[in-house]
Amino acid sequence: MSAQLEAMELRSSPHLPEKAGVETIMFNVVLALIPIVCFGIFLFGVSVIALVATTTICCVLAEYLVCRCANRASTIPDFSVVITGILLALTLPPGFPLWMAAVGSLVAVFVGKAMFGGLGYNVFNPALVGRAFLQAAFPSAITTWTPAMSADRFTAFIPSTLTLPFTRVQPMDEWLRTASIDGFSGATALALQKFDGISTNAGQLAMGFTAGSSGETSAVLILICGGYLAFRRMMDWRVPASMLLAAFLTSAVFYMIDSTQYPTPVFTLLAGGLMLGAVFMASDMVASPVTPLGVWIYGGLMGFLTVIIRLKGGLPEGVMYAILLGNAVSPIIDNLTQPRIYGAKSRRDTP
Amino acid sequence: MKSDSLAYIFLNACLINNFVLSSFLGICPFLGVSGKLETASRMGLAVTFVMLITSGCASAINAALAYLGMEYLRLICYIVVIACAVQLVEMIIKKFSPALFRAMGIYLPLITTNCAILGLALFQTAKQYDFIQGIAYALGAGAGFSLALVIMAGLREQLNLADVPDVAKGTALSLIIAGILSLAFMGFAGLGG
Amino acid sequence: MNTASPSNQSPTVADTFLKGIWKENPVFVMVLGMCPTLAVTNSATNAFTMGIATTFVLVGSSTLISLLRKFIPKQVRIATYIVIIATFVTMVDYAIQAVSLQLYLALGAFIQLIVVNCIILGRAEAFASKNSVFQSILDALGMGIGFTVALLCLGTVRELLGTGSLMGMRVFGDAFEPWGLMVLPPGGFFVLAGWLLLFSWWKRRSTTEAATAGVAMQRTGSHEI
Amino acid sequence: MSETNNNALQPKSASTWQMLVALGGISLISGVLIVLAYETTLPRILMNRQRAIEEAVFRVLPGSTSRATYAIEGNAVRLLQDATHTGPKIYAGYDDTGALMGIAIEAAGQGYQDVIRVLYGYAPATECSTGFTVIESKETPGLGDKIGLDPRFLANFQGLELRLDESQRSLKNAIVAVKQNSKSNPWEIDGISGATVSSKAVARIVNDSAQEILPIIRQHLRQIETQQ
Repeated sequence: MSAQLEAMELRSSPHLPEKAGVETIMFNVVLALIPIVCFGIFLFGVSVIALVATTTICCVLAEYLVCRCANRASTIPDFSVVITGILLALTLPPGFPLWMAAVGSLVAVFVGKAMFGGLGYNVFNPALVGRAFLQAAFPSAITTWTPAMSADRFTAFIPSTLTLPFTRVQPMDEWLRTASIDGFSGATALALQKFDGISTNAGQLAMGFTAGSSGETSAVLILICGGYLAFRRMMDWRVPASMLLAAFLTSAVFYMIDSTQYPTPVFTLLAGGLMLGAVFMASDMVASPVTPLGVWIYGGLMGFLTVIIRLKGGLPEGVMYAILLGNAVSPIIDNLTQPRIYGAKSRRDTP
Repeated sequence: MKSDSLAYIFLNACLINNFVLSSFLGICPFLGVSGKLETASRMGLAVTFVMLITSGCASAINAALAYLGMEYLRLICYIVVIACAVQLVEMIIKKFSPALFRAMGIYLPLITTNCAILGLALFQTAKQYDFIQGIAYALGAGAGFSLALVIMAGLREQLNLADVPDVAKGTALSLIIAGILSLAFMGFAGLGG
Repeated sequence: MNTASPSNQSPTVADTFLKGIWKENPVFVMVLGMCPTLAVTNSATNAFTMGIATTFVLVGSSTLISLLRKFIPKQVRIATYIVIIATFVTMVDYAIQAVSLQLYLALGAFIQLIVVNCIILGRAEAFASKNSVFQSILDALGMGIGFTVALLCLGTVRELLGTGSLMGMRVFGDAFEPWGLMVLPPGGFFVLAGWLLLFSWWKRRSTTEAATAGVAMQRTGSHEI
Repeated sequence: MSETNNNALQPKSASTWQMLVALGGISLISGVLIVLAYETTLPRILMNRQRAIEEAVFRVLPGSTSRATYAIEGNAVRLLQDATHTGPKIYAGYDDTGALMGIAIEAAGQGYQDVIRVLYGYAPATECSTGFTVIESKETPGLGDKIGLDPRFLANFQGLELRLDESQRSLKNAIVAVKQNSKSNPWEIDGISGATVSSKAVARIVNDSAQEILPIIRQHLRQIETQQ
């Protein structure tokens, strides 16, 4: 408290309600992510600890290097790069080889962030740039899922985790067979639904005891953590709200067309990375539009694209691509929804 | 969806195998004319327009050359027809719609050496599309080109204010954005399959 | 683009030849001919073939245009250049089909797309139409080799990382996990961006070094492009 | 371009006659060069194409040493003399004694990224497939492209059942792709884990083509056996 008082300064009007500084917001985001990380560790064991540690450390190191080379003051204390690291880990499969995760972290920070001029200018969500890179580079490793709650998860790594750099991941069929317990198969709920027509019940999905990325499985926990941020006004609640709403409605339309082939709207909301993406990644302030109408269009578009890619595309999951595409068109949305300045002619008339 | 249905041909050229981001056609204007939204959208319009004409002409030329058994003249015919078409379009627009000419006039001559146009004609021949399919393909390619160009322009306008590192300024940054867009467009793979 | 050297000497033979490889490299410095640069560099073999094909078209069309430069009226020169270029491209197209069908299928329509490669029309307009046959051939050869080298730079990196082999031969052994991304379209964009970054960083470093050494260095003009 | 306009304004502009001569001359030179190149390379190009087709056909029809090409026209087959025909084709493979070893069938269909074109062999004697090769595909490197590279996947097509039902109009059992390591029937294709879409696409392509072409082939088997 005293630190805050010391930092107080006198300003001339207008006196707007004070907005929290970047560091405070980012620190709270990290706080909100901690329960999700802990749940991931509880589900998948020590491999997730190693994964989160690897991505976070690599991201911080990369940021340090960038600041060194550019002769800038260190931007590590603003926590944004830590968030990038944690988010990247949460979107990766639990047994993802650590060296690949390290490559993804470097890409996220160098390509996704530093090239655009660092925090405040990253037009794409850096963690998702890293993940999209990994998805294209190592398509097989990033779609190898491991069952949750395996018996020896706290005593042994998932075998693929410790793969040596630049070498192929050894087949894990044997390990998978011994590790899976009744009801916990290695495939994600989305893949089961899409390729085998097996539905997972909503309660299980909401709680998150399913296979999937390290931190995407528990919809309820993510909602609670996101709710905390929204409540403290550290996140624009309209982005996740519009994205989830659009996903729900699009999915409902498909479900009404053919209820045997397409999943229920509730399944769409709870399964896969939609919740994590909507709450923690789509809401990235830099990459979102600024106008209120724009924010709704932006969220709606991402929700719609997610469902379209999931149901009509080749991949079972489309949240990552939907958010990147949303990021890409957000300047255009901004441009189209810009309110007319009072007294000015419409933009088209001005040469 | 069947792979030769019109809707699929359109989707394929526009999103799944986007002309710019996945077939690398029309990279030069994509990097060069994508600084501003206004110019980018006009360029997109002009290219789509010329693509439609080229596609129709290419179908006709191909049929004629196949009839005469002179396929070896195909490339020369295509390029000459494209050059003429561009010139013709320019003149027609100038005559009948000065407003439209002002909007896209200066971009028209540039289109002759835009490889997306010749690429469209060649790809359409290789895929053995008929006239109607060719038109759908041209519309898709034009829409895909415009989409990529407009997205790029939007991002670059926003980045004008950004504190981009000196080494990355210019083409390198544009290429990186293109790479990320290309990654994002990979999400459309398998769409409608 | 100012091609004249700062001192008022006429460019030497070596200058004409070498400028395309380094100082005015069509890909890394002038950023021309991006379509083939990105599209066919998913393997070193493809990149090399494309480079050679382009060099042939460059040399052929430059020679012919330079020979005929006195007879071609200004008004129709672009049209004649395009026809000449298209002729040589058609020839190359058939030559590659005759040499290896596999190679031809791998390069696809991009061989025919050499027609609209701005490097070729650019050299015809900027150099061959104004200089002697010998000079034009030298210039075209230099540019062609510069283009080939640039394509090889990209192709090597993409093939090495993307498949773990070089020119079809395995380099990294069987346990290597290939980075599929590198042979996909995004890989092309990223690797080219990487090379451009490297070039601009190197150029910057040498400029600052020269500046600190007190030597007035002429800026090469690449920053404006 | 602007230079052209400037020059046009100058008094010393070329006459129409001069321009026509220049354009005509260039066209003449071009024509000669192109025809020259075309004529010299044509034999080799045809030979290369021939060899590529033969290689693929012999790969999917082991044991065959010569081939004949047939066009499928409606419900009939016609022996082709040259390879320039563009419609649907099948290739019959024969061994040294001239006995029919099998028929290679070209098929195409939508894959994950773009159209996949394949060639598969069909042995009429055993009503099984004898081999499979991918002619053209843009599937994901390292994942979907395994349909043409993975020996375990290719082994599926050694003895894949392509039996027609009693009516001789469609397959008795449709070809389907199943999960990796869960093949239990001779008409199932053991898929590639992680590349579900590509595996299923191959199964669909082969199935669609077999349903359509095999009844026609069975009808004209005598004709193909005797190379007519």
